[in-house]
Amino acid sequence: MADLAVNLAGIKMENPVMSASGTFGSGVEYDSVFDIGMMGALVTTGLTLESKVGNRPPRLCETPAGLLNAVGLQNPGVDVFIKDVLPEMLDFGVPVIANIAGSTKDEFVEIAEKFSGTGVAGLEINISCPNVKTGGMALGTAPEVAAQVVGSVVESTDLPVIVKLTPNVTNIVELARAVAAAGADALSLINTLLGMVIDVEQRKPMLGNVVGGLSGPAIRPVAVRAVWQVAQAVKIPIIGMGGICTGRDALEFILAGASAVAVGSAFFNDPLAAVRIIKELDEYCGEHGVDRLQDLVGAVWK
Amino acid sequence: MADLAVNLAGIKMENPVMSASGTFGSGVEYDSVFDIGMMGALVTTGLTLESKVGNRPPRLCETPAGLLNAVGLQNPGVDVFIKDVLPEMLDFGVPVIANIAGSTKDEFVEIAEKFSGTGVAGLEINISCPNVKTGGMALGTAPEVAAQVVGSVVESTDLPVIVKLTPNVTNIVELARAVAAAGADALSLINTLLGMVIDVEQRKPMLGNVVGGLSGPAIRPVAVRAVWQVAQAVKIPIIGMGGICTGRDALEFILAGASAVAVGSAFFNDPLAAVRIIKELDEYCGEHGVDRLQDLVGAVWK
Amino acid sequence: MNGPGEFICRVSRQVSLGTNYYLIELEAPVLAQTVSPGQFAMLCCGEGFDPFLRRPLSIHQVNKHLGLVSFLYKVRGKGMSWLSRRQSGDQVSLLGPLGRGFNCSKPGSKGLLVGAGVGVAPLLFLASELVDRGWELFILMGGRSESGILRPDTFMEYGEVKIATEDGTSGIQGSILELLADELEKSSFDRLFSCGPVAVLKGVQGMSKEKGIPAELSLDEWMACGVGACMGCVCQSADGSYLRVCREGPVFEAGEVVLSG
Amino acid sequence: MNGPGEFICRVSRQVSLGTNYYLIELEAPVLAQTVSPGQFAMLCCGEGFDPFLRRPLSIHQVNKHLGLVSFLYKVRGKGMSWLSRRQSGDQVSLLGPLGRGFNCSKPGSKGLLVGAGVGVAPLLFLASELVDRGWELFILMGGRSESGILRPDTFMEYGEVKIATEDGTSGIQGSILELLADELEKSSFDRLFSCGPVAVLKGVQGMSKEKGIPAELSLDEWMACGVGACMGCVCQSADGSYLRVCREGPVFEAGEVVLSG
Ligand SMILES: Cc1cc2nc3c(=O)[nH]c(=O)nc-3n(C[C@H](O)[C@H](O)[C@H](O)COP(=O)(O)OP(=O)(O)OC[C@H]3O[C@@H](n4cnc5c(N)ncnc54)[C@H](O)[C@@H]3O)c2cc1C
Ligand SMILES: Cc1cc2nc3c(=O)[nH]c(=O)nc-3n(C[C@H](O)[C@H](O)[C@H](O)COP(=O)(O)OP(=O)(O)OC[C@H]3O[C@@H](n4cnc5c(N)ncnc54)[C@H](O)[C@@H]3O)c2cc1C
Ligand SMILES: Cc1cc2nc3c(=O)[nH]c(=O)nc-3n(C[C@H](O)[C@H](O)[C@H](O)COP(=O)(O)O)c2cc1C
Ligand SMILES: Cc1cc2nc3c(=O)[nH]c(=O)nc-3n(C[C@H](O)[C@H](O)[C@H](O)COP(=O)(O)O)c2cc1C
Ligand code: FES
Ligand code: FES
Repeated sequence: MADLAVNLAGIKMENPVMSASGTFGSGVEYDSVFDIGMMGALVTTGLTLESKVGNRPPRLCETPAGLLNAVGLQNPGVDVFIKDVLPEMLDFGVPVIANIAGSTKDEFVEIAEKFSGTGVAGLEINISCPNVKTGGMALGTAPEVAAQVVGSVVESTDLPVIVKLTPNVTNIVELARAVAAAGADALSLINTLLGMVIDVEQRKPMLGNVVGGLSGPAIRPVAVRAVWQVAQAVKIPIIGMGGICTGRDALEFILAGASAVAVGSAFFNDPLAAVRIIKELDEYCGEHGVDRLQDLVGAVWK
Repeated sequence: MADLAVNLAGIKMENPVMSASGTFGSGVEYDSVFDIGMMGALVTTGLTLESKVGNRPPRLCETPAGLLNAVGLQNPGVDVFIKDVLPEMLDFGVPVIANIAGSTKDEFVEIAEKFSGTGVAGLEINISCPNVKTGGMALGTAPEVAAQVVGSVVESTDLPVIVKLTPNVTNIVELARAVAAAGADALSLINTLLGMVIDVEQRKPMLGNVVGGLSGPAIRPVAVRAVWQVAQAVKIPIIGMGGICTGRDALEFILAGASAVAVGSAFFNDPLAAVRIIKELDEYCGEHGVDRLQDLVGAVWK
Repeated sequence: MNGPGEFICRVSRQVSLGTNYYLIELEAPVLAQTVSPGQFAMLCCGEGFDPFLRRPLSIHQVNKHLGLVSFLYKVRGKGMSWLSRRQSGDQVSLLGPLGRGFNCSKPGSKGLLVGAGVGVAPLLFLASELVDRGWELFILMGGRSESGILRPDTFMEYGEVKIATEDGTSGIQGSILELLADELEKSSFDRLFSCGPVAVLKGVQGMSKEKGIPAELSLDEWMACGVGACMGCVCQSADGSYLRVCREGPVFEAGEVVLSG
Repeated sequence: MNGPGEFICRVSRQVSLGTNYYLIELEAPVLAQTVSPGQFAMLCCGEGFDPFLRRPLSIHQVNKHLGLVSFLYKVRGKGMSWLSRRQSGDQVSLLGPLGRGFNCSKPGSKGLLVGAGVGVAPLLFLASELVDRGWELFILMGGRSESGILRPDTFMEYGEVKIATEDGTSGIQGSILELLADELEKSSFDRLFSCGPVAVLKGVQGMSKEKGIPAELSLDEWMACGVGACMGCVCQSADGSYLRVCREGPVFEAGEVVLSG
């Protein structure tokens, strides 16, 4: 067994494989399928101040090697979440990171404050959701705006603050630098690409929300590039994600500069994806004489 | 037979199916495979003022439902092209559009001027190539810079000027508006997405050029979204491209607002893709009682 | 809770039921023991990542004794096409059992099953379970033409079968909803059970309300996770919120949901 | 010019040659008539868009009379794996013939073929053509172990075969390059023909220069179009420019190219 452990901005994980926000429910849904306690960390679905019904269906559409979704942050709201859902997530015994989605800076702060002392290991600030009208990507494309949101959250919490960035920008490095300067403890790269599918029979968009976020293996090269660019520009650790389906995919992100990785859409292709990826990472280390997986972080450019 | 013809900014095509720049050589390469004269129009590979050797290999890497390339505009230079290659392209009897790639505004103008009276039907200004150090995308992400290049070319030529945009921007609509205002006669959407693949055995990038452009079905939802956004914002016609492999794919772009479409990577999956797409467009029209395909342009939002 | 599991199953049989319809039987002993009518499984239907998502299919028939589970399906696109090319001995991965099925323990003794097209798939397993529980069943089957009426002889083993086809090639010419209206005029039922295109489900929902007969409807939505984790597969509930078809469904009481489309 | 065409071919035979190696024979009468040794075809190796690109395979054997063309291949990833599951009667699309093959009309009468691993694939067709033209051939085959020495008996029909394996399970223990050095010491040849990993090609290139014996090398690069349209598959030429492996190659005179990797 190689040492797969990682300490990500103070969040201690036994291995670098996390769940990607919005794709893994509270973990309970997969409880009977595999041992959730094997995961490096769990990330909650996007949480808003008030409960949110989400977008109207259809919310999903398959694309070549990918998936377009426009869930629109359906969730019970942060209070209900903390009361009803968080306890069962914490029961898995692995760090839980809350993905929070305010529609204004002040909402972000309010949600962040609610998480003090709840047992979550960190906050992931979602300023990159393409599927909501307010907040989301709107707060995450202009570096100054993003930095303001991040700065306020950092001030209002003792928890490590991870900032999740959108790839739908001209210059992701500039954005990453701005939020790092504002005090972010880590970055999550990438959220989905803005996309659209049209139903040529009905001559209307496939999704109820018209546009949605593209995820899955289709976007992996874009995600690896983003991690590679950003890792060379900032000093804070990066969680890489976007189409990771195998240990080799995870390694691409690690070699590009990610300290941890998240598995999202891959669960839909193979519910055992995360367990398999952890095993494949260990096998790779074994075959290549790697003692500590963290030694490989950024090896492509270091 | 439905009427598939389109007059794109003065370029008269019998059907809307063109070749995408850089993927179809001069057409001669496919001459024995199918009747090139069936195509709506041919677009040349990216042409520079001087000859260009291109990037070092490997230049290609397959990705899930896609392809990453970093050819880097290998071409014989515009003079040799006009003398040796253009004549055989014109022989196919369909409009030929020259894709031009200057590294500065002045170079764009110089290349554009060389094409006067050569028989090409139009110019496609490539300010979106991700694989070159100067010019390319660097000139195509800031609206003001792009508008300057386009404005200068428009002044220096009588040919219709098509501007090819990159999707690697925060706001493609703003970019499209700027080049439309600068006098562009049409737009091509989209060029490739910036991506990267890492060889986990060698622990180095797969491509000689490190990063490359992602094309193919994987990016289609991003391309359809871009066309849908831009078509609603500008009045000039759009050539849609990005992962088109079937008649239905082409229809997605047309319904989103494209007047014509280009086939690129699909040739690598099926050399007969363009012929088949034209047939499938005709079949769709037949089955759905569509007399003129152009009536469907933008039908999703009109 | 006895949750779903991931299983790699050997194909024991693949039977073509005329153009585009197939029956695939898998060795899945655990699933056979735990599944109930109306539940489904997510089947992996390809090798690379295109198609990327698994396909939801209702459990069609179960042989607990032999540990066999079968699915009845229509080839629409590449996923089902891939599945139809599996042969006995090949392996197929699936996640199941999933979702909330039909409620076979509700009181009643006279049931009417309404299945349109490949929507009859979950109704066979349901019929066998209900008959075991002493219900008397009447079965309406509808389709475009005779070739779309799937396994009528097998259904006849569980109750009286009536058929409607749009072109009249089998049974009466017309819609299954006409057949349903007729039937509801003629006799009374304790419960309706239906699966099929949304137009048919809407018809059933309407008549259920009109006649005051409870009905259970099996819904169809695009799915990604199948377990309730992604919030992708929702339908609208009567109170305006959204319910996950894969978790709160796929079978709903007719009054619970607002059907659209 | 007699250019390539797109053909849908029936599989007439698929033969497993031990772990990971296969021989597939296709009905391709037009291709059989027009192809020459060293040329290749781009085979469609999947259904959806993953894998997306076609796979280049060298023509291994041709039966003009029966209109059959066969390919010898190693399963590396998903493309070849898919191909290996095709059975007789299935269909495979291919584009061919492609590229510039070996130059069989160059003067000479004594040739040495150097094939490492699955690199022997194009050499069988070449051998049959050269022997038809009156050449006397000597054939060196190399591989990791015996299982990687493909069809040695068939090669023996065309000339004397010598084998080198890394583990000594067949022929001498060692590299095919040692065998080559030996052979070039012992006798003289008019021309060398080689295909295999770049390390082997480099060795051949070096000795060809040293001994002043012309050599032709068949190169391997990732390909997209296969016809010279995309500029994706280049190798470096002696003058520093880039040559398309699919068009100016895949077979090059040893002096034409700079090998890297
Ligand atoms: C709970 C549940 C149970 C089901 N049980 C069965 C069953 O027992 N037998 C059976 O034949 N089918 C069943 N279906 C439908 C089945 O899942 C789809 O037909 C299948 O996914 C189509 O896959 P494909 O790859 O062949 O087609 P695709 O290529 O994916 O699609 C072909 C066409 O069908 C549409 N489509 C695909 N999937 C869905 C979907 N889930 N909802 C709406 N439209 C869709 C697409 O838009 C496209 O136009 C069930 C669906 C659900 C949700
Ligand atoms: C002109 C030409 C002729 C060829 N003839 C033969 C032949 O007769 N028999 C044969 O077995 N092989 C031949 N090859 C190589 C063959 O094309 C590849 O092995 C095949 O594409 C692998 O496909 P795959 O889907 O199985 O593997 P993939 O999943 O695509 O790849 C598996 C591994 O092989 C590497 N790889 C894949 N293709 C290439 C390539 N073209 N160059 C370098 N690395 C690659 C990948 O990086 C990966 O690590 C030839 C190649 C060329 C260019
Ligand atoms: C159905 C679905 C729901 C998602 N919901 C969220 C969310 O609530 N918050 C968030 O930050 N990202 C969300 N994402 C984005 C993922 O966390 C991840 O960034 C993206 O899907 C890329 O990873 P993948 O390709 O492995 O899925 C969602 C993705 C999917 C597919
Ligand atoms: C190998 C290759 C070379 C390309 N060269 C050029 C080029 O020279 N100029 C240009 O404007 N676009 C170039 N492109 C981009 C295509 O024209 C097209 O915009 C893109 O590939 C998306 O379409 P597709 O998915 O159908 O390939 C190239 C694409 C590929 C795959
Ligand atoms: S498919 Fe994921 S919640 Fe239903
Ligand atoms: S593969 Fe396209 S030029 Fe060779």
